[in-house]
Amino acid sequence: METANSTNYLNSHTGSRWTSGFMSWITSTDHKRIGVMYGLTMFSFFFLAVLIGFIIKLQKFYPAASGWEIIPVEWYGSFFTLHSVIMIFLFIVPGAPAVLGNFFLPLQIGAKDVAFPRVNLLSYWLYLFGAIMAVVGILLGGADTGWTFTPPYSVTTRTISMFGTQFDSVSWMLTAAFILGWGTILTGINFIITIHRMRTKGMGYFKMPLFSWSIYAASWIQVLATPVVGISLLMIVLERMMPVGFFDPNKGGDPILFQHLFWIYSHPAVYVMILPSMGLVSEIIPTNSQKPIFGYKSIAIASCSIAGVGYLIWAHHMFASGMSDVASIIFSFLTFFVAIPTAIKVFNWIATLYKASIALTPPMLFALGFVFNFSIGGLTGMFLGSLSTDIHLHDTDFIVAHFHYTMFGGAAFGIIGGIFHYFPKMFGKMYSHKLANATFGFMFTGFNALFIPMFILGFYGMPRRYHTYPDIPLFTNLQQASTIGSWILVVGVILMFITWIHGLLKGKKSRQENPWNSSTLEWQTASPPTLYNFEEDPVVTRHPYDYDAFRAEVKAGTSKGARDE
Amino acid sequence: MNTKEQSFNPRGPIIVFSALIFLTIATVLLSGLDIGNTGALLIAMSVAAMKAGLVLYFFMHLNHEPLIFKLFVTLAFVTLATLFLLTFSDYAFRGIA
Amino acid sequence: MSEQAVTVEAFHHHDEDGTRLGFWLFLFTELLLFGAFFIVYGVYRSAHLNDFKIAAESLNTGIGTTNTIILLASSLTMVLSLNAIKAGRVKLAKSMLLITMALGTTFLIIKGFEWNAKFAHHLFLQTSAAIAEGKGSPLLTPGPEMLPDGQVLFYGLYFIMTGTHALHIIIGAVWMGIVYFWIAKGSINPDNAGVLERCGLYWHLVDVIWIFLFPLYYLVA
Amino acid sequence: MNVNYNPASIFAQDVDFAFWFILWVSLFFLVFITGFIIFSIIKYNRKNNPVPSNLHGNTALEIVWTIIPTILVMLFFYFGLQGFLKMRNVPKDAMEIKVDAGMWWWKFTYPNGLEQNTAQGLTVPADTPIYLPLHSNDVIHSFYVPAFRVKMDVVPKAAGAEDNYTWFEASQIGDFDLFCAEYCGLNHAQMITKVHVLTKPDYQAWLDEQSAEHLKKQAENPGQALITSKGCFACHSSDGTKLIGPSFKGLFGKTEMVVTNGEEHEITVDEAYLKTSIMEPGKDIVKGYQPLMPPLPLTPEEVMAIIVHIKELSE
Ligand code: HEA
Ligand code: HEA
Ligand code: HEC
Ligand code: CUA
Ligand SMILES: [Cu+2]
Repeated sequence: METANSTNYLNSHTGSRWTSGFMSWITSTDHKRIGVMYGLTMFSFFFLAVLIGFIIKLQKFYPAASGWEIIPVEWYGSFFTLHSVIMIFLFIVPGAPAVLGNFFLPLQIGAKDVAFPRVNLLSYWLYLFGAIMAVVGILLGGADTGWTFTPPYSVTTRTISMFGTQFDSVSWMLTAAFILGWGTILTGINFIITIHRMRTKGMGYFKMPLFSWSIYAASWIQVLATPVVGISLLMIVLERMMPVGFFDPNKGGDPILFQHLFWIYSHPAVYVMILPSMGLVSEIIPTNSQKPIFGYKSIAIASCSIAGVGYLIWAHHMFASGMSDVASIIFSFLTFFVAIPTAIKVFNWIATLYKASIALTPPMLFALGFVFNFSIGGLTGMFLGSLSTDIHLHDTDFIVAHFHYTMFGGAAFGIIGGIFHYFPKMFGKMYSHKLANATFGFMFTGFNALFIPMFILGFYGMPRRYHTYPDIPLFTNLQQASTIGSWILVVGVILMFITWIHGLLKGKKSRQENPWNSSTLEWQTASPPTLYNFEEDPVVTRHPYDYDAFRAEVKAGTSKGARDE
Repeated sequence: MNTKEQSFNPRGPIIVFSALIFLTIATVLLSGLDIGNTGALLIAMSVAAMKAGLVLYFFMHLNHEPLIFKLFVTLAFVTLATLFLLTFSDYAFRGIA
Repeated sequence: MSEQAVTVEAFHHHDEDGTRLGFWLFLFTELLLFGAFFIVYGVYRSAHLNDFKIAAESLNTGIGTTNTIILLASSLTMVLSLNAIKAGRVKLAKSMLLITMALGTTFLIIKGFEWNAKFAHHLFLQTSAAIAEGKGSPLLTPGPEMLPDGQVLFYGLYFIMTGTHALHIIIGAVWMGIVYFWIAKGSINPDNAGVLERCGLYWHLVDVIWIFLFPLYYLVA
Repeated sequence: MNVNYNPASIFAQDVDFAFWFILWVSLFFLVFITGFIIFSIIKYNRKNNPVPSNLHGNTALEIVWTIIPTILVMLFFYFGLQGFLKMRNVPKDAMEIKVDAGMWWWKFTYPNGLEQNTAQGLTVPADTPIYLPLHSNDVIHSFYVPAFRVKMDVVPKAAGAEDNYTWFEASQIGDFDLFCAEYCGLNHAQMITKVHVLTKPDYQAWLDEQSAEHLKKQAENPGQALITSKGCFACHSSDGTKLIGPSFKGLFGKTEMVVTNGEEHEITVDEAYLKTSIMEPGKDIVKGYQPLMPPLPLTPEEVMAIIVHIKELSE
């Protein structure tokens, strides 16, 4: 183990000219280093976005009639735009694939790296460049289009800057999103090829762990959907700089067409956000149950069908936009077909718990929290897919609550759980379980307290993207309940960062390869993994979640299990 | 990549090229016919699809590629076709001008 | 530390088929990128059928056909170049590549003349700032002389779509120049022609896109 | 009090039925899922159950939980569709009130030409189907009356394209909030007004009175009537208060700094200046204000009338 230790990815170089320090990281083509870099970068932006979310909630503590104003009216649009652009384009869409996918996909399938390591590094640079460009752009010019960039508003808005600068911040932000898009596309291509070409010996498609399957499905969406939105965003930039009339009614254009093009990407994109987290949950649950995942094959196939059906339902965001009634009916009908594979997954997860041997470790808490939150998020999606109820709920706080439940309670809880799960493998250290459990407690309570009231608000008609609201006691009470929830949540977020930083600096060193006693391949390398992952190419002979066989291997000494320290 | 055994033989590509030129001229001539909008569009687009097929299959060597390449290409085109179809489920039933 | 040197050596992974498959995936993204344009075109054509036809009259079918044939010919020479290099005939491969580049450039020059003719008829796109100063095309910006909506859209799409396509031709031609240089240097050779092959795939895809642009703009009148 | 949100139109029943149906099904599944998780955590805890089974799956069970959700979601679709079809099929005898939206005002035009603006709200008779063509003057807005369960985007359309529409039939007397539900810039959250539902006789009385008053005002002071009906008061006051734009009070004859093409210069407000300010709002920007004023569809005569009124306000 000494050799593995000295050549682990954290302290040895990977082919770049620089052998240590900062440069050896940002020029490294090692998938593990790239994963960690994505993680660090994302968190810096993410912190800003969380803060803004928190301030948005503060702003709604009292109605404007009371004289309460935390965010000046002119800034409100820029606030929720910055919040959502960071959360979506910089965090939750690239998040799980770029951080955990990069790090663990090659490990899970026994590969030495991704298929195109240099392209992988290029993706990271594109990401970094686009991210900085977007954030600086919004801050300097105060783009206020929301993350949906709906024309004609996005074409005509001459934004009011927070610092008084004159700056075409919308074009800037859209170009940034285009660049970010290329980063994700390249990552997607990389992962698809990695999965097709680089599985180790014996790793058939149906022997791949489920996280790899979910990354595979998500990657296809990234490759086939992102270009559509990329070019549509550039069309808006063109409209602003060189009016062609793509979406301009004064020239015979149709603003609703942009909404089609936008949602052609952005609906499938919500499955890019959720699928990898579903994959992580499919890893965490069997590990902490010490038992095979229930219905492995149907989960794998469900991942792909979610991605496929996800393409057919984009216009359910447009029931109230004035598109044809026929289209509304078709899209509503198709929307419901995405619920079926999702339901299959949920039932499979909970069935895995049956007759299991459950350890409530921190990752397990987050995984179960995911199942609960995501069920709420997904089930409220049913209200939105259904035509008449969507007409009422569209563009109200109900939608805001729906997508925070899916993206935050779902996708983000999955990612956080994944990080807690893989932390010891990534850094060879164990965080404090006490802190981690407290993190979960605050986050889960705070999250639900924050967003449940917003469902009710939405049902009573509170529109979204409102700087303030009419002075009605019902609204005020619910808004205040929700704001107080956000305070609890913020404690959770801060605790989360503390847990991780504390774990990195002071965590108990553990060279255990497999602290959770998990049956999948990525746990068989050293912790932290060595440069090219495996001392020799592993050969796979069994089902990834066959725990009986795994326990036998551990007994025989051919596989590494958890050891007492 | 066994290269030594291949010898340079331009015949195949030239036949394909001739077919492409033929189709190009055909589509230009056909566009002169007066057969209504949908008809003309249908013909123009099917000829274009044939030409694209030839380029993809022969020039881009899909004929020599393993099955997986063909599946991928099909997937990409099916996706594009679906996007068209579903977008027109809106525009076909809505007057926009 | 010798351990590490071994692993680095061991990872000289180069998977030609995988790389090519990855490149195909990249081509799909180009296809869908133009796909979005085609959707926009399709929608507005169906909405403004007559205007589209009238505007398309003003495009010269002869020029369009010539350009189509030029591009198809360049595709042929591209294939021949690849075949030649695989057969070990490096010189032939180089000259075929040169011809391809030359054909691509001819395409661009013809396109340039075509655009210029449009400019001469006061059909051009202009920045918002210039339009605000009254320098916009009187035919394409709101005002008394503006053409009917459908025609304005047609010309706008025409410039943007053929412009984007021309951009791809330029990228392809530059890439070919680099490939030419590498062949001359010997780093692309009969045993290692992957880059030339991918460059060819790219060029053919640009051709495929033109195959659809051509009827949509030049034949619908 | 909360009469605002109590269901108050004939759609409400369908929407609420679908809503509660989905809600109960969802709650059932949520409780089941959560219950099962908690049960397992307790029963199959590592302490209680150290040796797990090695169960891989069960095909029969998988089929069951594929089919049941399929049936349920088809029901969701069906109930949603029922309400939707009703919302999209306007009765033939519906009364038409044109809705205009702009940044950030509403205007309602009655069959007899009477116009009502944001401050006055939309007044309608109960139990009468009202058909509302929705026209936008600038960006997308959305016409939303929560109590009626009615919402439709107000989209600017190309010349010749049909405007969006919606309709409703109020079933209760009262005042209900009307929101703009699509983000349309700075004052999106202020683009709020009320729907006043009156009994049919009350409505008739109201209509007669308003129409008469409207005619009178128009004759007496066309400028003021225009400023009210075109929604200028959303941004300008006539009493000196500074809103989004400068107040009209004391405006005429005043000297002020304006920015034209990025250059500052001093002007005295006269007729010519007012005319350009109104017709080409983006040209001269008063210092200290943002270039937010939209171009408004006004005829030269109307502009003159407005200028006359602005002059009056400065005397
Ligand atoms: C991670 C992100 C994510 C995910 C996974 C989803 C999942 C779903 N979403 Fe969501 N959605 C968003 C993110 C997401 N959404 C965002 C960001 C928006 C707003 C964008 C904006 O306007 O800014 C939005 C908006 C949105 C709308 C538009 C609303 C409007 O603006 O009017 C609709 C309409 O149909 C919708 C539907 C759905 C459906 C049907 C699913 C389905 O996939 C859900 C399937 C899941 C389940 C059904 C639950 C699990 C199953 C069970 C517990 C078993 C039992 C189930 C049954 C018997 C049915 N979503
Ligand atoms: C991932 C997406 C995401 C997340 C996490 C959040 C987090 C939060 N959101 Fe956000 N929100 C959006 C996406 C997100 N939001 C989007 C897309 C919109 C729509 C904007 C628009 O209309 O265009 C929106 C809009 C929105 C509104 C509505 C604004 C309006 O319509 O007027 C509000 C109001 O309360 C709000 C509040 C909050 C709060 C209080 C938080 C946070 O404070 C909650 C606290 C956060 C945490 C506790 C973070 C958890 C930690 C992690 C996820 C770590 C993950 C790890 C790795 C990266 C490795 N958000
Ligand atoms: C969306 C808000 C808005 C609406 C609606 C609006 N204005 Fe304005 N208006 C402004 C703003 C902001 C300014 C200051 C900036 C500028 O000069 O353009 C302004 C400036 C003006 C000025 C110049 C004032 C001065 O001090 O020089 C006049 C006159 C005027 N508006 C008239 C009108 C009339 C008449 C209408 C209705 C038909 C109207 N406005 C509707 C926002 C608005
Ligand atoms: Cu008008 Cu929001
Ligand atoms: Cu969606």
